[in-house]
Amino acid sequence: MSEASLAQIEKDTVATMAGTTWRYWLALGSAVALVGLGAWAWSVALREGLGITGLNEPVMWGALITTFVFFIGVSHSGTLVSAILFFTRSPLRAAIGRSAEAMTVFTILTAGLYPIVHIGRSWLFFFVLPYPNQRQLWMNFRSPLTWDVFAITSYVTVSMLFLYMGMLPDLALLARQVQGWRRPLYRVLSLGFSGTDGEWRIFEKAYPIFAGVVIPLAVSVHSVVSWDFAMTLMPGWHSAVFAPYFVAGAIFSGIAVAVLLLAGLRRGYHLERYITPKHFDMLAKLLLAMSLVMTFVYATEFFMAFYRGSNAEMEVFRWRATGTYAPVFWGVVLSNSVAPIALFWSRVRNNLPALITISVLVTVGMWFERFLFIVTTIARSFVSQNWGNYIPTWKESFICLGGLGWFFMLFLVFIKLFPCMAISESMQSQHAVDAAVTPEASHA
Amino acid sequence: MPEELVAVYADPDEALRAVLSLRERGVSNAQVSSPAAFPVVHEVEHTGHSRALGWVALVGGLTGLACAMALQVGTSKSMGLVVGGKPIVAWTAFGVVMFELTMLFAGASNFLALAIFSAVSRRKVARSIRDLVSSERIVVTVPLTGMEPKLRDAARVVLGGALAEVAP
Amino acid sequence: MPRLGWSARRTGLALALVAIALSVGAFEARSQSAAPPAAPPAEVPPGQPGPAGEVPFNHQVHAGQYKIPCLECHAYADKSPSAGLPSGRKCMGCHKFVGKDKPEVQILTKRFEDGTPLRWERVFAVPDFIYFSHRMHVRAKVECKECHGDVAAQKTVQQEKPFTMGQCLTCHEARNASRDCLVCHK
Amino acid sequence: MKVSRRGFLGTAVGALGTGVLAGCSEKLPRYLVPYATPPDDAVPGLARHYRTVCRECPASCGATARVRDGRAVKLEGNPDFPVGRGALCPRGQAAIEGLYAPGRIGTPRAGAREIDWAAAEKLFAAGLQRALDDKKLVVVVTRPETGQLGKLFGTWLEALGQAPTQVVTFDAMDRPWLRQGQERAFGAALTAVPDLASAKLILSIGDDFVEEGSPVERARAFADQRAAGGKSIYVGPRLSLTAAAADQWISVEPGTESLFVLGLLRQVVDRAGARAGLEAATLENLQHRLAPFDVAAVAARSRVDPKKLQDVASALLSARPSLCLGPGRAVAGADAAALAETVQVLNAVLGNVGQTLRFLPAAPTAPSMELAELTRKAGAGDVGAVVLHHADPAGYGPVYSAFAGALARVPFVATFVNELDDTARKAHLVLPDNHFLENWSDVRPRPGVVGIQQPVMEPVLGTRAAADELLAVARILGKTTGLPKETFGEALRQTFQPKEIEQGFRLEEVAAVVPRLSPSALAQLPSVVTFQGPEQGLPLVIVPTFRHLDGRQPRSALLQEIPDPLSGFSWTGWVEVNSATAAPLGLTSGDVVALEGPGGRCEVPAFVTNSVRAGMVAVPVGDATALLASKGFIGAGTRVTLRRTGARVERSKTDVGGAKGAEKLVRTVEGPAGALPPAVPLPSMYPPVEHPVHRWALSIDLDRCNGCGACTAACYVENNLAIVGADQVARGRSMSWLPVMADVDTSHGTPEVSYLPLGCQHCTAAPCESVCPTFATYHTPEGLNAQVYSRCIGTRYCENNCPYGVRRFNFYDWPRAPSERLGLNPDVTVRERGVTEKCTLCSQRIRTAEEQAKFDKRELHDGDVVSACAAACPTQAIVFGDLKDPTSAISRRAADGRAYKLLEELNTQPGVFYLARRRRGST
Repeated sequence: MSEASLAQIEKDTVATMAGTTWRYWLALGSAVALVGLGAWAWSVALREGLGITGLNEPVMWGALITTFVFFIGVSHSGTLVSAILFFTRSPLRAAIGRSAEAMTVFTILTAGLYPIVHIGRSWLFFFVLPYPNQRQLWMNFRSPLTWDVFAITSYVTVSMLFLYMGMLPDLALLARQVQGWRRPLYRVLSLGFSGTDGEWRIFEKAYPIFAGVVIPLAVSVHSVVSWDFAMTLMPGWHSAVFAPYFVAGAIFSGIAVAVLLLAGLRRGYHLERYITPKHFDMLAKLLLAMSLVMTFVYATEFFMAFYRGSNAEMEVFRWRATGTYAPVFWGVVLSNSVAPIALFWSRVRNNLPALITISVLVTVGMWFERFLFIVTTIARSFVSQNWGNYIPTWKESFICLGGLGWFFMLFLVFIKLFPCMAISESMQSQHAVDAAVTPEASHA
Repeated sequence: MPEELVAVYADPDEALRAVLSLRERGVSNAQVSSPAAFPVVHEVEHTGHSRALGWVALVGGLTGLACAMALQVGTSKSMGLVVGGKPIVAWTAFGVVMFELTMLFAGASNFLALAIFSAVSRRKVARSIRDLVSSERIVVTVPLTGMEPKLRDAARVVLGGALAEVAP
Repeated sequence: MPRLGWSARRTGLALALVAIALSVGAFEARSQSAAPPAAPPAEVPPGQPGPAGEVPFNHQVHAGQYKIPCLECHAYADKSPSAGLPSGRKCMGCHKFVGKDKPEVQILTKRFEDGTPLRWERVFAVPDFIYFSHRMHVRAKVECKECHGDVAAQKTVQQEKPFTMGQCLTCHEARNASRDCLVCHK
Repeated sequence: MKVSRRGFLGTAVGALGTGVLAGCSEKLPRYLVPYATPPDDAVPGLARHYRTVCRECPASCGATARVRDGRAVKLEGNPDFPVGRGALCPRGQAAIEGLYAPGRIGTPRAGAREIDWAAAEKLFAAGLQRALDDKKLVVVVTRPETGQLGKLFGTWLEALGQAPTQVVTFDAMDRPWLRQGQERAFGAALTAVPDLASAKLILSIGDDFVEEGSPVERARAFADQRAAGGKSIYVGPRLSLTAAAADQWISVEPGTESLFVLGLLRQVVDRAGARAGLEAATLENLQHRLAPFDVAAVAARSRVDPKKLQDVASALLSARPSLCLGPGRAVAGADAAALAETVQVLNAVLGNVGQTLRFLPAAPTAPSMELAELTRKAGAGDVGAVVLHHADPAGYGPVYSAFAGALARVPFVATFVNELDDTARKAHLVLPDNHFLENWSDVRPRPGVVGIQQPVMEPVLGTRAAADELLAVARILGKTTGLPKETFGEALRQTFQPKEIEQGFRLEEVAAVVPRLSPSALAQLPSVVTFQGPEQGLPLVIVPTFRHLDGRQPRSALLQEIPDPLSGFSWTGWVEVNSATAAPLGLTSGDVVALEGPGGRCEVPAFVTNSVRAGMVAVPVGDATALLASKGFIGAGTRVTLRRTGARVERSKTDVGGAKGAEKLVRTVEGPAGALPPAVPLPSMYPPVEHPVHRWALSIDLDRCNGCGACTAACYVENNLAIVGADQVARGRSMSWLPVMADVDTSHGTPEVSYLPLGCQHCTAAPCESVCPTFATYHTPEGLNAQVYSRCIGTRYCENNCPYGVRRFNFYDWPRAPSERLGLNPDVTVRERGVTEKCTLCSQRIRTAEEQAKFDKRELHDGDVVSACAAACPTQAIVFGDLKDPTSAISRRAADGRAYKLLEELNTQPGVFYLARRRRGST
């Protein structure tokens, strides 16, 4: 990376926004197509009712909620990782922070759709928002779903600001570099930021504070989502381990997705110079660590079920491992606990294709892991006369895929409009590196 | 239009050296505009509200907390329905939203503070000069108005070759 | 799978969801029409003068000029949940003698002799999921006009106050009547 | 009282008007339609109640119809009427659904062509005229009509110049062998009135009296008998509802029941014959007849454990008075009469006659014609016209195919029906009769009891009363001698006092008789092998079901929707195969098998279970595919072969509580006096919830519940529950608010089945409430767990957090035919798609009662509010009431030692509590 001059950095980054290859259009096109598919499936659900899903009594939550939890999970690592790297003053942050934050924002924006899609009367979803009304009736603040509403809206707002804040210097820079319609856009968005020493002082003071706000928020949000389940009294849900378990799972899946996105960007925009094996190595280690945590959590769950000795709970876990969904369960174990072990070897960590394969496994694995614990519990709760089963329908899975398309669509549009790497930050760290190699440059 | 010296450097380190030597010669009011937070920006003496930022965030956070409490207690009492055998005002349950809003308001206020304070602080530098800044142009300005001649000369010498003409 | 009807309104709303999210306040008003039972008949939007049914019945004359008390014709309001409309026979009670020359009355007479009942346009409506008992409100000394407006002054009756939950609640609060949901929601 | 006062509008504007007055459809109608001339005492918006009689089966229980704005919306029992005593079985509950069924026809049909009534009458008259001209017979075939209508048929035939005896009573469910048995045993035609309640021990020889005969009455009496500490033994091949409710189920090899009974009788005669107070001759005759049936012989031939035989004998001898019933359909072989006689002899020897088994002189029945005779005559071409009245022999498969064939040779066949049945499809003239809720009639369920069936509303469709049509056609033919001048209804009404009509019945004094056992009893012993037919194949037993009786048409969609608690099947019949029998065939529950036998062939899903004896199969009569076979075989034992077809029928719910790791919902106590350990109140973080005025609650006595499902059906009708259809039920989307769960306990050898109606538990600390983000569900000050539909956005979070799994979700806007809308209960809204619903404890009934009490300026008394399920329950297992009222029936129950709450350890503090089932072990 040392050969990149400051100007080079700027040039390369701007390049990612300038040239639009057919590959980009293909990607965007397919993303939009997926969105269309999802939208159609949802319109059917709206016209006919949720009967088009595989849901039934007792399994009232299925693929849609799974997708919601999954995307919330993915969202987490982005902001979290970026903030943590910031506090550890890691030189790696400059290259990957931006896209990680963007990933966060867009995954939440995706996740946020699913509760609305999932409820029986989507057109009344605003009943859960706090607004003055003639009914004198607001929402129930004892309900974890209400907590969700607040947690997620706060988190998405703060994440957006975090992303935006970090982008201010770049916007200012771009506003002076680019021509055409973008120029006024960036000028307005940059809020007049122009890099005077005074602004830099304020910026460098404000940013840490913000990062400090983001981290606990990120942790809280997934804890809250976990409480959607932990606060019930259902066997297999009602458990104190859920909050940390969800946060860990969130970071786990988030990192996997981050790896995939970065690999994509690196390939697509020839950013090999900036997104280096060192980054992937770091992420791989993190992935491995999280995988170990998850494995531990799985083990804990089963142990607790056995240790607590509640009939219903033991049954849930017995069935999870041996019942209808046993193949899914063991598949999940394979992808989330076994596969990542390979990352102990640096040769695997530094072998991008291998890392990507594992990340894909983990991403898919985490979706099914959410699916498992949601479905197995309600399909197998206290009253055996009510035990049931659940298989998603095609339309249902289309809606889930639609979400994937929605996320990629937003992300692709973003990298077209905004720098996917922090320019000014890269320059700064680049300069720091140069200073380190030529000590006489910066004298006492 | 106050008279001032404007020097442009391609390399952050040169800018840094210039600023340092200016200071050696007693010229302490130099200002730097830079595309990134290079060390040089920390070397010019600085007066600003940056210290207030923390307090703003704190106050913001507390406001959020207060709003959350008011909202939850107020709305829960408005109809006063018993659910799950829990009390109408259930603080344990309200804790979550209180936390979320605290964080939200803290973050938001911090961001606003950033925007406003920077706007205030950047007034000292003319837009024409700020527009020069780019990855290869780090601008060092020394306002000359009200400066004794000795220092003016010193400044001229230091900035020497890097001096640029800025159209008023 | 059951036969299912397409509801343009709902789909419209659904597709507009994103826009809605931005203007919840505005959407809140729509919520009334979002829940089908709540929708008053499209033909008679609240606030519009109600059409007169088959016979252009004039409340101004009956209730205003001749001061006929409401309960005279809406005879069940004090003994049943539903107030009821005057039967053909009830109308004929007077119109056997009164205003026989008027064309409306002649229609009325004709229909009564055929034994086919008259059709009245609905002006006031509460949603299907709401239980409203006239007799309990009459018993609680709630004046008819408090909800139905000053009918005696209207040629053709029209809904002056909207029948919204807010209206009910404010009155229930003022009179310190129960605000338990199940009192009205069935 | 004039019928017209129940009319509310001309039928022309009827549909329009009713939509208005009910306001029950989602869309509010544009127009309001008042009466042209109001009935003198009808107040719109207030319910009226009319006493009448349920005609869904020959039992004829008393009924009370609730009528809102001119439309019957609910049918309940008549507490004063001796038959039924205030309860109604599922069929009775579903009667309302039949009244508004889309399948009903409103206009007469000539063949497939719809014609108006004038044309129909002309056609009818012509048909009869031709028969008379040709000097051919005119015959009436009717369902059992024990009242004046039955007589009218005779008079009508007489007026036509025919013999009044040309009336055939057709009842596929009739059990003639019981009458014949009595006659043989006592040498006189008698009507038996068993008094189950006061019997210390009931021995049922395959008699499913809970399902058949007079179900409501018997079920109630049986429950009372159990409650009083009485014991019961059921001898039969299958664990029927009756068997499940009994204390002991003895399953002997099909066909050897007679041996068992004879062996038993021998024991009893040997040990107590002398003290039985029989004439010497009679006793001697018995001893002589029974000589071959000593324990050893019987045991050897029937492979019954001799010990068991002796035990039952001792039990019978020690518990006096006892009561022996049967044989029922399940064990009724070729000569069921002989077996019935044996059972009666057993009763006589045990001294039950006059004690628990009272006899009345048989009701004087007008001389009539047998179906066989009609078949013969029709076949011979002597019959010119047949008038069927709610009789559908052709629909009963092979057994009656001969008659169906003969009927085809009759030149003119007219039939009175509500919906098209198989016979009607072949008839020349179909005349739509009024539904029994629209008709005048009277019934005599047994001597001394006259039920008055009065119309409770104007006909929904353009139907007319069958009797009036007969009169009309007689007038056209000018042959009216002896026939009433006015309508049949008018004539009938005049024979009763207004007071009697008000109360819905008249009682007449009938002296009971105490018959002596005839000296020549047991002249003909029951043969032992009752199953004729090819030796290969499995004995088939056809058993009646509470829901579908003999499966007669029209079958109620509602009753088909409700799954059978034990087998889990709905919308289809099934064949019960013992697991031992199923194993070699590789059958599992749900596999469709082809049943083939002399009676016919049909394909039904198999239910692999140990509630039916190995080496045989049982088909509950009833629905759809099973119908053909089952009806065909009624009463006639036969053998069938089983073959897998490869097809499958899925059931949504399959577990019956036996599953390992499942929480046990049904708790039991040992012995009549047993009690549960007292529940310890669990600690809570929160202060207890106060209920200032009332705390509505429900209690269900599992010792009384026999799983009949009347509560479920009543709930469907009262609360406008949607019928979602076979496919959706299989997907687990049934909307039932109060499904009856089965719980099979096999830990004591023979399976012990308990039934448990599981609805919303109305918890004080309800898990569903706190998780709802919109306050759509909350706890009312009166203790209800309320669901506010208009506030529900359908997150279904509540359903996930309900440990009892009782909340239902509207996956679609369930379709309803326009006529069905008329039957909706106006006090309950129709839930739209996307909304969660569940049991409301009939909050509409509470609201109405409270309003009435307030309006009348009085306190609410215990019994003012009764939930639909509690009102329906034949055995009074369900009691509804206010726990805040210490004197209320439910408060007394709450104090019972058997009271417990489901999943108590979760501390949800339910408002619904159960009384544990009593185990009495074996005799």
